[in-house]
Amino acid sequence: MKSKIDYKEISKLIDLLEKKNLIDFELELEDFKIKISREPSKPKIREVTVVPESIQSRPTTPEKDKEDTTPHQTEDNNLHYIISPMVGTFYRAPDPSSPPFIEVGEDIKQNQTLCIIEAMKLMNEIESDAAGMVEDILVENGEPVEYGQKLFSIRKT
Amino acid sequence: MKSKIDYKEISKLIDLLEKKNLIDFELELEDFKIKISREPSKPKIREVTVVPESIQSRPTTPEKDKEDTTPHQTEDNNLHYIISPMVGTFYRAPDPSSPPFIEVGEDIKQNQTLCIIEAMKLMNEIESDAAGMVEDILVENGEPVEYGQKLFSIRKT
Amino acid sequence: MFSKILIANRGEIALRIMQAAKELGIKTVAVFSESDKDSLHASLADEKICIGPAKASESYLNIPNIISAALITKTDAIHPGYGFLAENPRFPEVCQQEGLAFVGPPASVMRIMGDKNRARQEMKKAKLPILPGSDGIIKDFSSAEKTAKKIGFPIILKAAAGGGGKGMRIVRSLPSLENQFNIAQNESNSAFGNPDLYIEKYFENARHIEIQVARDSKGHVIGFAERECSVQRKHQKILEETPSTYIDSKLRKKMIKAAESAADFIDYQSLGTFEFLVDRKKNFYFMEANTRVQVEHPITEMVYGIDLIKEQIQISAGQDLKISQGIEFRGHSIECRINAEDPDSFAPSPGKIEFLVFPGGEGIRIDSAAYQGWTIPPFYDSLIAKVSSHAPTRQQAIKKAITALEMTTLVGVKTNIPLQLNVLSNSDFLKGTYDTQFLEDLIAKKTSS
Amino acid sequence: MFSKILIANRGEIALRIMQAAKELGIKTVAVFSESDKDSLHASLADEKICIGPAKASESYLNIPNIISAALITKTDAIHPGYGFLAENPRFPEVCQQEGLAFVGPPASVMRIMGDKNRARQEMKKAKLPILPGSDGIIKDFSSAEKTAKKIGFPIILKAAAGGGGKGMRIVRSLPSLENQFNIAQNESNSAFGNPDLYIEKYFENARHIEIQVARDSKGHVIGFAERECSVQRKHQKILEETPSTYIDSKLRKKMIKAAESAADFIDYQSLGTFEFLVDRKKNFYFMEANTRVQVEHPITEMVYGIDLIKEQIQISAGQDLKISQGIEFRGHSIECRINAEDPDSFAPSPGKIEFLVFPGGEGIRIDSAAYQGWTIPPFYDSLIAKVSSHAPTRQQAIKKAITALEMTTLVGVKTNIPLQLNVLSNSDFLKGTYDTQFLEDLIAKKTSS
Repeated sequence: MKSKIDYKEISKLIDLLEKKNLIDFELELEDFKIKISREPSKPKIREVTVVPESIQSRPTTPEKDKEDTTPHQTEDNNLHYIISPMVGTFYRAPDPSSPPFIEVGEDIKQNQTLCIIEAMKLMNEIESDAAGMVEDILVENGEPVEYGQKLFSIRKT
Repeated sequence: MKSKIDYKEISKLIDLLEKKNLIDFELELEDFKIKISREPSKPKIREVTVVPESIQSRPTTPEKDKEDTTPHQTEDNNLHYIISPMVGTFYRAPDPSSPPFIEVGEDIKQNQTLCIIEAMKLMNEIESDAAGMVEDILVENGEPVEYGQKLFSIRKT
Repeated sequence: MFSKILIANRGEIALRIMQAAKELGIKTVAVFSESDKDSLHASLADEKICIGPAKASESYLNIPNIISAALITKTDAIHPGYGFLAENPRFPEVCQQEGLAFVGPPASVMRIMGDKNRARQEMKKAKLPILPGSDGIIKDFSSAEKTAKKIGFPIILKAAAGGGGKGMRIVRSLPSLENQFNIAQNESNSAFGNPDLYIEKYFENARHIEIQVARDSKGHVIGFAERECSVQRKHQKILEETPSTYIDSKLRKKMIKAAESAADFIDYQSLGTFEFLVDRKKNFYFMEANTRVQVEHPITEMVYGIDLIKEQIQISAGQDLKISQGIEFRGHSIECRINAEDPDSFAPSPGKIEFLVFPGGEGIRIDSAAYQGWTIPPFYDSLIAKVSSHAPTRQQAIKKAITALEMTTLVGVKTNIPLQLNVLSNSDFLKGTYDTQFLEDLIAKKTSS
Repeated sequence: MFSKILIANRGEIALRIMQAAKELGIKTVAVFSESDKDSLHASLADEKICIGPAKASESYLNIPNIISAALITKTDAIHPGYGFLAENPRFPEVCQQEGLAFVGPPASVMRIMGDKNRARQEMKKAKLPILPGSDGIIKDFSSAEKTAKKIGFPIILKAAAGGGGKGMRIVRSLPSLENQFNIAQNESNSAFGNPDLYIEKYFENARHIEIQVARDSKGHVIGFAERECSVQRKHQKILEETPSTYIDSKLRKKMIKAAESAADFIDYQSLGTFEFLVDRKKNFYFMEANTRVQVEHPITEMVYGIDLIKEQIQISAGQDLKISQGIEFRGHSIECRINAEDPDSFAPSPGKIEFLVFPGGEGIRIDSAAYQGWTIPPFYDSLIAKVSSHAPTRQQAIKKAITALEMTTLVGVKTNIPLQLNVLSNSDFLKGTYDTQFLEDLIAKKTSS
């Protein structure tokens, strides 16, 4: 690699492509060959939405309002969701006679137990993967949860 | 990167492409090779084309190059197309021994007979719906034409 | 055999004919109107020719352009499908003049059967039972009155040139006859350019049953088990099944025999269908014959495991019928016509199909030219798909049809799927005790409730 | 009958099971991985539960999450489909512990048949002819050598825990045996966690023929006409047909009888398939049994006009077999598996389906969970559709399959449709004179030319 890359030159070329709205560009000179491909400008947002929208107009699982099954999708950077790592039944307390592990407004530490998910008769303690304040509890006690479902929202401190 | 890129030259080329509404362009000279692809201007085309493009990758009618069956679609306001009002066989002359009705470069009047289309053994004279100069004859003598096919381009005067 | 065939139609039937032709090794030419340039039938054919603007009268009904398309593509045969030119005797006549084979019966037979009154007289000669009615065309009110009194009310006025319910009027008593007679004459005249009417006895609780026949040029003939077509709205079928719950095997044999004899009598050569009315005493009466493939042919194909369109093409090419007498049907089949229409108002619902998934799996057949991203043009009929089911029993075939419709996803246009599901889960339908009045009653009940 | 069933699978088979369940009036629960959240099987079910991330081992193979999903949705039965957990005896065991019905044979039978060597010994007791080979597991090279010398080369090394061609090695002569033996042991160990191998005689020009059986808890059993599965690449079937051109009715009866007796012997209760090798002298040998529904079940359904999945569910619910002995098959059926893969390199081709139109019409069946706009995830197998044809004769069924594939439009991913068309138009295939070597030869020829 003797030849130095001339970034200034290439930048200029790309600017031109952008300005002129080109998709593909190839130039071959004696000792030099360049090929640039740009993504076509405004993409196919419309096309993409057609599918999920229409499919999701179908009956979905009755037990919960969970239009959003994708986990870590937050707009608010300080808001953190605890998601279910398994399928099972959600319990807020270790047994019916005990108080819940946590309540809304409570401050919690990392690795603190937040709830139990019962799966195949096994009681699985779910711990927090963040410290902060419990902003909301998103599932009712005794309700079924699926993998990836949001259980709590935590306001990180 | 010894060779200098001649931006002025390239810019000029791109402007030409834009003006002429070209999508792909390739040029190869002795010591120089260039290939440019532009994004088609009108936005919706990509979405719409998904369908026809894919469908049209299928075998189409062998007899003619007629990617454009929509009639009055012109960019150039002075360029007018005479389209076929029927399905049949295109003849440039009233009979094999006669000279063609018109030639490229000839000035024609409105309602002047331009060609004959034979359909079910009937000879149908096709008249011009505009006055001007015949810029191009788009179908070969004796070739089949479909409804809406462009027959002549006329430079309106 | 033909080497190239032009399909003078569009939509699902154009694709169905294309399938049959391709399987027979025949090249296909599609014709299309300007509004159909992105249609599947045009894209899947070996060649395609634009034959005119959107308006059917200038494209799919344009005989010169279609014939020219056949000539310039060096086609040797034309298949008309159903609708459009399929029952216009002028079309096979012109084909013959131009040396093109026509996939259908000879023009002469089509001409007789196309005149509904004449067909009635002809079938009477063929010893088919016909409905009590007029002996010929009724020219004026006084003759109408005489005939009506003779056969007794209710009666039905029908256009001799008729089809699709146009010019058809049910009259229940004498006082309304004159008015209805005039309306029917006018309607017939404006629809067909011919005011000729004839009169038939009208049966309130009858069944609309048809017998499919196929007959070749050597006179081999076969009639198939009946198709039950009583689920109708305004004389338009929307769901068909075979066999009918109403027809026992003895009556079935009798009706098949009658249809086969009638086909022999007129030297019929092609696929054809004899439509009968079956009354409450299980008497059957000839109503009319259809000299082309029917929309509902798939259910016969499903229970017999045969390909009627291939047979039809082979017969036109002078070949013998390939299906042998003695073939038995197996199980039960139902066809649901999916129309792009409002399920309540029945207004057509053209538009863009934003999302489309058809059902598949065991015993399900789809006939459709629709695709996701396609814009249904408003110029033609609203049929966008036929979803047909086949199972060992009627009950299973019904469940299969329901499941298939429930697993159909169609977004962008309204369809009659809710109405079809309504029919399929109706207790009278399930019992099989329905007649030609059934669907109108069902709709009326739903609207009033 | 069950009131709710969980379908522990994805793709076309999940939809096929859903169809059967819905027709039986059973509610369905779909399970899906995060990468399948826009999948058709999830959207069309009555309920759906996300059971894990994309990786199959954490979702579709995750027994605790699937069982939990069944429990929280108050499901009473689980259908495993094929692949994933379908042949893992642990799965029916856990189902039983949790009080869930399993749509398949008992765990004990599955355990015997899952151990390919044990199955071989068991089927020998059942008087099925088995391939000459080792009496049990071959632990080391010297025993392998002894067995190989006894039965003669070529031989095939097979993994006892095997499936899908893993740990399978053809050895043609003694010098290469030791090396191949070690490779096969290692492959088997890494694929199944079990290095156990056994040896069978290898037949070069044999046919891979299988017999579908269904047997209920009362011991009613029925075996169906053979499926010809010799069109394979690397032991993966890509096209199947029924009946086989190679099997006459006498041999068919014999093979069906043998399979039925074997099912009786092990008190089999469900759908199952016995795979045989048929040599050039038309001797048949048991190879293995599949204790679940096969990918290629549609062709048997098409020629018999039956619904095997409904039968399978009914048997698991303790009902009697509904199909009666004496049912006859009609015509010929072919299934083409459409894979998203490069037709030349066979590399998987996941990606977005930009445009999709399946063929329809007479004698065509589609099994698919693909839709336009769907992105095929790269995590699972590449099967995107099964296109099956049915016609009165083999020749017609082939034409029908070719036409259907030609009328399929799929844009966005590469598929093996060109390869399928290549097979369907090959002269050896048309003559029906092909064996398990056929496809490899065809590919080799194409690559070299």
